[in-house]
Amino acid sequence: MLYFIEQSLNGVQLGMLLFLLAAGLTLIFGIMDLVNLAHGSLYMLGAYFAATFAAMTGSFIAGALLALIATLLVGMAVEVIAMRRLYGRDHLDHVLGTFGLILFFNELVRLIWGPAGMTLALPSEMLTAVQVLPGVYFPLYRLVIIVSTLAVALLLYVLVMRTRIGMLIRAGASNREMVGALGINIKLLYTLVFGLGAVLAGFAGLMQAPILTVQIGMGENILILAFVVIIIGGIGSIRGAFVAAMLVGLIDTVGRAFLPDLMRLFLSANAASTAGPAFSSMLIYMLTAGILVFRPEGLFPAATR
Amino acid sequence: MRKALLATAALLIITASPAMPQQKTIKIGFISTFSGPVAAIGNDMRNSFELGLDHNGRKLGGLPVEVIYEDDLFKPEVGVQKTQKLIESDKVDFVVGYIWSNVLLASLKPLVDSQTFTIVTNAGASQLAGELCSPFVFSTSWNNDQTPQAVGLYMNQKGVKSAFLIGPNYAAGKDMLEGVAATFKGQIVGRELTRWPDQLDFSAELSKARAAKPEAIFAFYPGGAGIQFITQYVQSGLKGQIPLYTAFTIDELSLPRLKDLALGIPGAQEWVNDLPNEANKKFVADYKAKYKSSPSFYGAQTYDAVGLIDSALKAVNNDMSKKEDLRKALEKADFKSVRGSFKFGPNHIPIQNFYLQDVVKQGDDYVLKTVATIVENDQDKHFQNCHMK
Amino acid sequence: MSRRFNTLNLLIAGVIAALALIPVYSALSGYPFLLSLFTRILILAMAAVTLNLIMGFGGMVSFGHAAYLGIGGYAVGILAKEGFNSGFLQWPVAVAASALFALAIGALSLRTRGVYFIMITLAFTQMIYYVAIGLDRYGGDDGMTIYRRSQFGGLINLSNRTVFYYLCLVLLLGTVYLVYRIVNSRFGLVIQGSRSNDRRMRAIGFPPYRYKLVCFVIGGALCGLAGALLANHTDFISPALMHWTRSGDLLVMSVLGGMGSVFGPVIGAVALLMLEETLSGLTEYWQIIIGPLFLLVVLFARGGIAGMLVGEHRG
Amino acid sequence: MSTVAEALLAVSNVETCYGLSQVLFGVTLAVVPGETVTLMGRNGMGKTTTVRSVMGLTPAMTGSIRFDGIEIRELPSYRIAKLGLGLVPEGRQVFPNLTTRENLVATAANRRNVSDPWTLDKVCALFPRLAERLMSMANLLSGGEQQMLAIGRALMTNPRLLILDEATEGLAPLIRAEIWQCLTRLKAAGQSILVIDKNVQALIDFADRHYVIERGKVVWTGSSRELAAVPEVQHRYLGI
Repeated sequence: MLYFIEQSLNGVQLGMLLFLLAAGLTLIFGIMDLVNLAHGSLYMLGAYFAATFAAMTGSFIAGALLALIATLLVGMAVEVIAMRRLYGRDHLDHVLGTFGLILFFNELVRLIWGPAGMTLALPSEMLTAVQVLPGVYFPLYRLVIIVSTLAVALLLYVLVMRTRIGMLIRAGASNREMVGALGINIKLLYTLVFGLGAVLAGFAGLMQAPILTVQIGMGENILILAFVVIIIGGIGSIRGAFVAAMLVGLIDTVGRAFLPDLMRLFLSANAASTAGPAFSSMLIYMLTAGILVFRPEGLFPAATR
Repeated sequence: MRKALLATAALLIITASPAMPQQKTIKIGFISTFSGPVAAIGNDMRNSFELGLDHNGRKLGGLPVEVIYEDDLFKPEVGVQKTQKLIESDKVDFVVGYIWSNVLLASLKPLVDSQTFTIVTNAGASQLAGELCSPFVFSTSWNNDQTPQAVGLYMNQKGVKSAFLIGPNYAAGKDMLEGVAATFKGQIVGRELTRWPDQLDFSAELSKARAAKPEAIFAFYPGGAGIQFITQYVQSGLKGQIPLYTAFTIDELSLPRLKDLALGIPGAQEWVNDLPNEANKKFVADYKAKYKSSPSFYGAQTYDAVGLIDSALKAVNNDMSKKEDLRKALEKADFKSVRGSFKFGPNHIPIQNFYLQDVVKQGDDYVLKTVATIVENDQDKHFQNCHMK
Repeated sequence: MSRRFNTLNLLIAGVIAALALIPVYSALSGYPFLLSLFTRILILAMAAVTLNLIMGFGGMVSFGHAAYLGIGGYAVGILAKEGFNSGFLQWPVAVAASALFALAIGALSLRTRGVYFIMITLAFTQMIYYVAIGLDRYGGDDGMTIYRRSQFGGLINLSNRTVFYYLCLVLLLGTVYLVYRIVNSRFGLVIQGSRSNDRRMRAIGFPPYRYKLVCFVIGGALCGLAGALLANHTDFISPALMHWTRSGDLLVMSVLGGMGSVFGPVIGAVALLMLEETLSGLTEYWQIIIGPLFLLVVLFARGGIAGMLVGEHRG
Repeated sequence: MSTVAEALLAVSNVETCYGLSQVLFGVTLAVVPGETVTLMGRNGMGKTTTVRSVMGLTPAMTGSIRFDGIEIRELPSYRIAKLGLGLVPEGRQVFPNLTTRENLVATAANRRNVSDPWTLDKVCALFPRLAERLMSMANLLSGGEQQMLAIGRALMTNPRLLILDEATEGLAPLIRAEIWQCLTRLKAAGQSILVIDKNVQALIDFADRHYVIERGKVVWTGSSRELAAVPEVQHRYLGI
């Protein structure tokens, strides 16, 4: 039983990471109706910036903060240079345009940081496990990820629901022209929203950096999962993204932990270890297909459109 | 009208690249991984190969050498594409390299079909030692399960009663876990294969290992993945509770980044930097002088490939067309290996000793030391199913 | 009107002539790699043409068309591993399996609209991608070598590179002609009609869902054949055949070539893959150029290369 | 016709097209500070297009639009609004996914720090029905309430010129009367207003001057008294 709790905590941690990515994606998609495949590249850049600045300043926290600022600037630059011309175009153009950006960013990172990839060393005090419950050990750093992501989720909720910027963002989503006619520079607002999306992706990247190596193309696999999350959750709905992220995180991790044992009953050890993780990944896509068939607009279809 | 002719003409120009000039050099195609978390391995192999050529006056069999390095990006489908390019487009005389068993297996057909002499300097796929052995393919490394078998023997010597095995889910990973299971006398309480190469988060597997309460854990994770595994092994607090045994995970490349995390984790290897023979002393000393870091077994195996090719070319005085004589010369392998004595089995896989290595802290840097010889003149157990006797 | 069509038809004739001459040219220049490069271009062009049938004419943006390349390839690979090397069995199975998969996911996906359709096709392809990774017997993530190409009982010897090249060329032109006939048939007109105005089509009595599904299945099945060819060409299959970035490449070829014309994607495939080959020869960082190029194509070359030549752009 | 110089808003022979079809063929009108002016005409004559051109939503091709002496024809709509033009658009267009209070507060501003700016309380005083509905989502409000909200939202930007496009369109007579009453109070407070509407009688009692537009051109202009004296103009151009 304790083992199940430990695995569910791992699932929650993956869910948190997915939420960070999905929140950025669904915010940008909900507001600007823009499919941004390059969101994974911003995740990668966040990790690279954090690794570089942490090495420079010698402190994890300073590295993280500088990384967030750098990712914000890159995000806004990308919006002004490339994304702004894509508004109003159909989604195929978005997919292709941002697909090109992925190739560009991967190669740019290789040019600047070289092919080998980097590591982001954790401060030594993080290198311990915490006894969350009697007999249940959980790495301290992963708790930090869960807690900090919850904080970000709260911050995001307050920003969108309680502040004027949040009101303008939601208003812009439903009637962009009218917000302009009331004296708000909607173009600038969109740049800020895109920058916010980039920061969320960068934050997810730098939080994940110490657990995975920072390498080119690290954003692409997780990007597909993030898209799955916003589709299940309902595009444009941050609440939906949170629920769906938890769902996907738990299914993937618990699936990866228990399916191989389950399959070992009727498959050889090796075959089970191969089929197990593959099947748990498939589970997520079956879930997606299943939900879309019955709820073509996701669980919490955004009310705005 | 004008635009259409222009487009067709452009099409033909692109394809009109010049025909290959035939000048007398030895062309070597080198396939390894130079990107991602395992790039350090590829770079170590390239450095050692270049060092070997320097020691040989940039010549093989007396002829100038041209080396074409290709990055397999860690993926079998890219490896096979680059292999085909080296054979058909660059028309190389030898292909050297291959870190990963899955990339090697994918590239075997084009290599054997084109009868290109290949020196595998790391990948030890069991199929290469067994049914897929070929007169044109030689290995200067080992077969995947020889090293873990040595670790299994060592765990028996230490009186370990039960073990939990963890490894990456690709050809070498499965071979490694098979290897330990073959020689380990105790009970295997768990066996986990993780998704390779993208899964570097082992929290689920480590929790499962803790739950199984084994007396020891065996793990195999090469390159950057090894650093991740050991970091997370320490992070989860398992280090004090359950001892860890490894193969190909702690080496001169990962040690500088693992530092004291690696202390007290033994491993087995067919080459360690302090082997007492002349060739090895020169290799290690010159490598440190030139590259300011110490070589790993990946490098040592690649350095030997230079000596092997040079000795064979001299025996047939560079006549690449005499394939049969070149094969016999390569099989004789009369060159000074950094491992001391070096001889091939009938399936072109080396027969060699395996040593126990441990991490020792000298001053403020960490070094791998030979502690004991686990097994001598060990031969892989697949050579019977190879058609070459 | 005639001047513009003349340009595009001339380019098509020029491209076909050039493709026909490649083996001769490659033999003369002693540069065999060229033959295998262009064989791959022909096969991927065929896949792009089948995608264009679904996307360019059917209006269904499938972000998972590489699934059929994978299914076709694995059909050949699995049958070869189990000892069935006859092409007469492998290729029909490849086409049938792709058609079945297309029917299954098409029936479900066509219930969604717009970006949800793009995402659900992506999700289904990721699903079959992980199935391939899970197939431990057929190499799982490491892929599997095919030791004997499809045998056609002495009729066609696929191991002969030139014969295989011309077979691919014939099949490509056959596919283009088939798609051309479909698009201009009554069925094709209904498909194009429902692309622009779904409601209007329903109003005059055509069930667009069923027409679109049939079109989706035809596209998938034909692409399965391209998958079988690809497996024979590379003598190796791996889940990477259907990685989502492969689907992205097919999308680019279709749009770059020009979705408005049946032959457009062939031009797109030749242009993209030639560009990749020459650029990667010049610099290791060639993707820094190709990436932004996709963006520029999307922003400015509305009709793709074919569109520009026909002057659709200037129209 | 007041001289153009001290006019708050001066539109002179403006032409606007939607794509290839031209709608305005040289519209000229002016509003003097503190004055209430109407723009009347049958449907499709270019009333809303004139408003959209003034607000920069559908930029005019030629002609000049000056506000407080500044040429605004080429400016983006947010810069025009910032100068002090408050738009109550046709169809109200409140933000459905925001609460009533959020609709009012989101775009509120006091750019010219007017001494006694519009506040939430002042708007609620003007429109008591809004006071009870502050917390409910805007899409749950009735047509009349949404109209009041749209007017309140524009007022919260403290505009120098309030533009109302079909402000009483489709409302019940009782609600319509309430709206006119509020507008009259605004006029009394010195707010300059440009009203686009159809019920001529209400406009005659309420506004100072009128423009009548026919097929994209101003065909008649004059004071309320003069308009009352020319029923044939009302009949021919306004279909009464």
